[in-house]
Amino acid sequence: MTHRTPPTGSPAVPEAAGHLLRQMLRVRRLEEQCVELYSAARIRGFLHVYIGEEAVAAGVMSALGPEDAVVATYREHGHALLRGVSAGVILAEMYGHVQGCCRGRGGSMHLFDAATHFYGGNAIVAGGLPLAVGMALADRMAGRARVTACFFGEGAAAEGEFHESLNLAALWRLPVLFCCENNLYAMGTALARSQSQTDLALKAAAYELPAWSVDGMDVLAVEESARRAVDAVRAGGGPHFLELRTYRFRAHSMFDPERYRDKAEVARWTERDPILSLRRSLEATGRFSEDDWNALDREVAAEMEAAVRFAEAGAPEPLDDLQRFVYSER
Amino acid sequence: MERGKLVEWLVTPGDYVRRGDVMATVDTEKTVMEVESFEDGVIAELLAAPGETLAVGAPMARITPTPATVTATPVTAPAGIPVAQAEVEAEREHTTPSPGAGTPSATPPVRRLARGLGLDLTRITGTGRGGHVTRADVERAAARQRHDAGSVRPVRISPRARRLAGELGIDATTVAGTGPRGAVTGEDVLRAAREKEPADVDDRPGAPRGPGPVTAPAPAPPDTGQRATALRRRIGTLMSRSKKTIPHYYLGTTIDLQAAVAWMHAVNAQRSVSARLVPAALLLKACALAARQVPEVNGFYTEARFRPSQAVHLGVAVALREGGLVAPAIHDADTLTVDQLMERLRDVVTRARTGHLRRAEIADPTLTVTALGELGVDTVYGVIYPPQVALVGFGRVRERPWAQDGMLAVRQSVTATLSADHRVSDGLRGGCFLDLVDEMLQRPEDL
Amino acid sequence: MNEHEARAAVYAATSQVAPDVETQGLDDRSRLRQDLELDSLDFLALVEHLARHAGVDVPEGDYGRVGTVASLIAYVAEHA
Amino acid sequence: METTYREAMRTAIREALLQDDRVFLMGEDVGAYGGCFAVSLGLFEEFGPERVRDTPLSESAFVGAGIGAALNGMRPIVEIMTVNFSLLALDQIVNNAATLLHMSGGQFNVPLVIRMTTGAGRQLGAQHSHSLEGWFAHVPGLRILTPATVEDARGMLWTALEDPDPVLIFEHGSLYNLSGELAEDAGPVDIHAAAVRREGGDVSLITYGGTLPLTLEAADRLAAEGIEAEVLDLRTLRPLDDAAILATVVKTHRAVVVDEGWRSGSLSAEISARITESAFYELDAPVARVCSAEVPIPYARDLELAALPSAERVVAAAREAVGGGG
Repeated sequence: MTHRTPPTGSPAVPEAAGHLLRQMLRVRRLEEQCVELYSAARIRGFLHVYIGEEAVAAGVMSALGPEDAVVATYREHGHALLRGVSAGVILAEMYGHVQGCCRGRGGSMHLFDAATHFYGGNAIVAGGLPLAVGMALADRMAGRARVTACFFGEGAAAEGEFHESLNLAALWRLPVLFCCENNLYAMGTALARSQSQTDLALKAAAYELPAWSVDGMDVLAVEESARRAVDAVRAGGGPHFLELRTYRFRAHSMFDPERYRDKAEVARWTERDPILSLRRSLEATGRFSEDDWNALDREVAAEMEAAVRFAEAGAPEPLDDLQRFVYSER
Repeated sequence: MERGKLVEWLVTPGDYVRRGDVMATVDTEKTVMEVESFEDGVIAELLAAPGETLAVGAPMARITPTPATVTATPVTAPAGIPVAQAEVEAEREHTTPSPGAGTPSATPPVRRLARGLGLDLTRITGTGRGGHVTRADVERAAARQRHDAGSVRPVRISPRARRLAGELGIDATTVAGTGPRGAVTGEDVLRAAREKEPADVDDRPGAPRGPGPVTAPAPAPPDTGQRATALRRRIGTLMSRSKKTIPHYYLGTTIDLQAAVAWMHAVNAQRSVSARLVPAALLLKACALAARQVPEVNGFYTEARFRPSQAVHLGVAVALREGGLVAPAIHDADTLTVDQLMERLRDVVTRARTGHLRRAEIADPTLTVTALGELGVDTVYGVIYPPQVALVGFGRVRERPWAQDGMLAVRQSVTATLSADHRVSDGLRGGCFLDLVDEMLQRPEDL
Repeated sequence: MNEHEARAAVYAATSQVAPDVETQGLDDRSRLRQDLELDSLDFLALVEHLARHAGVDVPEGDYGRVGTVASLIAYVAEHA
Repeated sequence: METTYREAMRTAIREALLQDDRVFLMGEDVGAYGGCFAVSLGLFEEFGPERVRDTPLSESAFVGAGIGAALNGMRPIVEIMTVNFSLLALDQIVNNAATLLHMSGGQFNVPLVIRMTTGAGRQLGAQHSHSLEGWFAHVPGLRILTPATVEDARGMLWTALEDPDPVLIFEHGSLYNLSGELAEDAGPVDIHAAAVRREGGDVSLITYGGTLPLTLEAADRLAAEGIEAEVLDLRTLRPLDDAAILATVVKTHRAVVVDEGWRSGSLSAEISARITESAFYELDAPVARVCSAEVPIPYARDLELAALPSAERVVAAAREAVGGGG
């Protein structure tokens, strides 16, 4: 069942590739904005950015349909944005404003959005997996052809909930797409320093589910493998597992001094920047110019500027509402 | 006043305070008072939290002296007679003489232990170096006290019983307890109250008539009512003590106020409303001056002897609109001009009614004057505020028929009375005082 | 000042000096000292308030004319 | 009609499965085995493996799956074999079920019911006997129920399923065989109010769940001595029915809290604190507590009994509170 290499698909269609480039750039610019706003103390708490890993969210999200559900981690700004939550609403949430997607109650690590079936924003490593299994169970019992995509890092593979959830999903053949974002470090602990079996697809395959390793820096490869997996899951093929090999260019969080990895290692991975790579290969086709890039960049920058203005204009929820949403309002 | 509730801290640790700075407010049942610092220094530690009820003299905060000052002293809860309580930082103990000559040295934990056991450190003989009181000394003293107390058992009173006793005017310590380990319960208090005043107490339908279930008491009265009740209780206790311990004698005389009132009218006619005088200002000034000449009415009777006061701090009885009265001091009244005195009178009365008196104003009066007569009566026979030794009463200032030089005239006059402590003075000296008051009121311009 | 304004001014002054007195439904015949229990200092404050806010100076010689709520209102109406 | 607590609970589950397609039961050995405590006996045969779903031994996954299914439109009843095992799912209960509504700014509620057995008394040793419901009652976002009578066993489940938020039902193991009279038409009951199980004016005995029967027994013995105890069954540990607690204390002026949890940092501590906060000036005696000894519950019969609250201990505490104690 285990494919040791990603399935090779048809060559990239330029329009689709242009879309993916744009999506990755939106995530990149949003998070650069976040870092800047964090430094300016407009955003507080923990802030984990996804810079370097954009190909994973962009590729998987474009393979999902609008009714599918997404369960993500605390490094989920990009996932939320690409699922359709606006940048302004995301930033407003980080500002702690009532205009945020969770009225400022969640913050950076807990973005949720019912309209786009975006189920967070889960900050307990592996804690989202059982949730995704349950979502899929409900879909199966109700006869809905929906897929639940569940993102988690490679660190989750050391948690019991990872194993319990893969087992349960495979046992009951539930429509879950497990997306393991393997960026090689669980905070500061390298994969090899924390797990006896570092081949995560192999580990997942032990639960008798299709598990593929994919180059997570190549958005076209991610999109292609995700599309195949989603189709298979939707068709009743049971849960699938993608190990998406990627790298985080920035520190784990704004508090991380990065003592655990070499600058040289970071530099090596930065050369494989998924945005730069796709831009270069598109330019090589001759159908994408520097002007096209500049226009795209300006457009995305304008979107983010508007988002910041939206967030800035918001306000925190009145303190009198503190006790709301502990129990449902009936 | 025996205890007060800390309402608010106005300082935080690290604040620099000067002597006289207001540091906290304390609710004493009577009024909300401001607590001042008596030291210059830095607030090292707050020892009490808002809402806490503190015994008089209990340390509230620790003030560390700045290099410029010499001693460190705690701010204590306001007291009628301030209790010297030092809580000096340990490292200073050995180098700095303790404040107050009679206070022996001891480390803070030992002081705390002594306080917790209710022992007076000044009565403990220190066996440590340089007369230092040690933990063992305190423990020995405590054992001795227990032995001396013999079989006397502390009275246990339940919270409900304490509340009911207060509401019903019962001394709960005299009620036999039937609760856990002999504690006085609410039922015990209700029973005692029924026995005392069968017709008066708890006549509500469904009220307990004997052993058996007890209905819930009526809802608590609103806040002002509670304060008034507490104040009434407090006044009751104080006045009972006064009547029980002070042998009062009473003198009275009617004073011609024609000259004083005429002078006041003349002065007032020149002034805006806000600068006008009232007769009470003149009466107070006359009393203050007279008290200087008759020291037997001005001071405190404590520990079986009279301690006359050099200064004349006149307590002014102020009726509170919700009931009850307080008598805050106008300090050094004898040294103030009439105008100054008038200003202080208005200020202190306003603050008394809004509940913002300062600690010293409650604690310091050396002689109290009441002008209750303003509201109608001709003569006031007052009860002395212990530990003071006299109280001056003025009735209504009004026109009365007055015989003088064989002629009958109508003149402004007032009846002045003196209630005084026979342990300190007798009628002759009391009469002297009233005569002096009279005499001074005849020359108002000299007041 | 008409009677209505004078009444308002007297009520305002009374509420200031004796916040516990309900001016609504206050009997005009109430005596300031005996019924409302205003002592001389209260009375002075009342007069002061009227001077400041209603511009009516009640000289000491007229104190005897304003012993009740009604007479005070009339006095203020007349002198303002 | 005479029934047992176990049968009443089973009837409630069966009724829920019949009435609402979204309801399903999930847990370890709830199906083919018939439930560890035989609560779901026969339901697997009647409703099939989809709706009476045996799970692997993976508490975190199946509790989390219950949360996910609830988020996605179902009304799951998740059974955890004992409260000790629920600790393996504590992450899902505390970090997800209790927080999602709030974290999402009101977007995602979790209409989930989790049932579990709690309590000691059956010589099951330290890993199957603890009473940890007080821990869960600490957590905002959860509702904690402790049915102690056959009526509540019959009636609380449906009301809990109708609640839009997570509800945890704690069934004391010693109650399953409790039998009692149940009206033929017994149905759903409220899950917010405490209930006075016995009226009295001398002392309030405040308890819940497994200690209700021994507390009622204590009240009977006290009555024989002339002490009329009022017994308050809390029924819901979160949110607590403060009004009912206050009312009984205002009536009797004395309270004894009976709680099988350990005393330190416990629900009994919470109740005692609330009484002193809101009814201090009504008290004629210190609030007393009868709790489990501070030991892991031992196996040996005598030791176990010595560790647990008993009617004797409740009687003694009540006597002390009214002043008749030795």
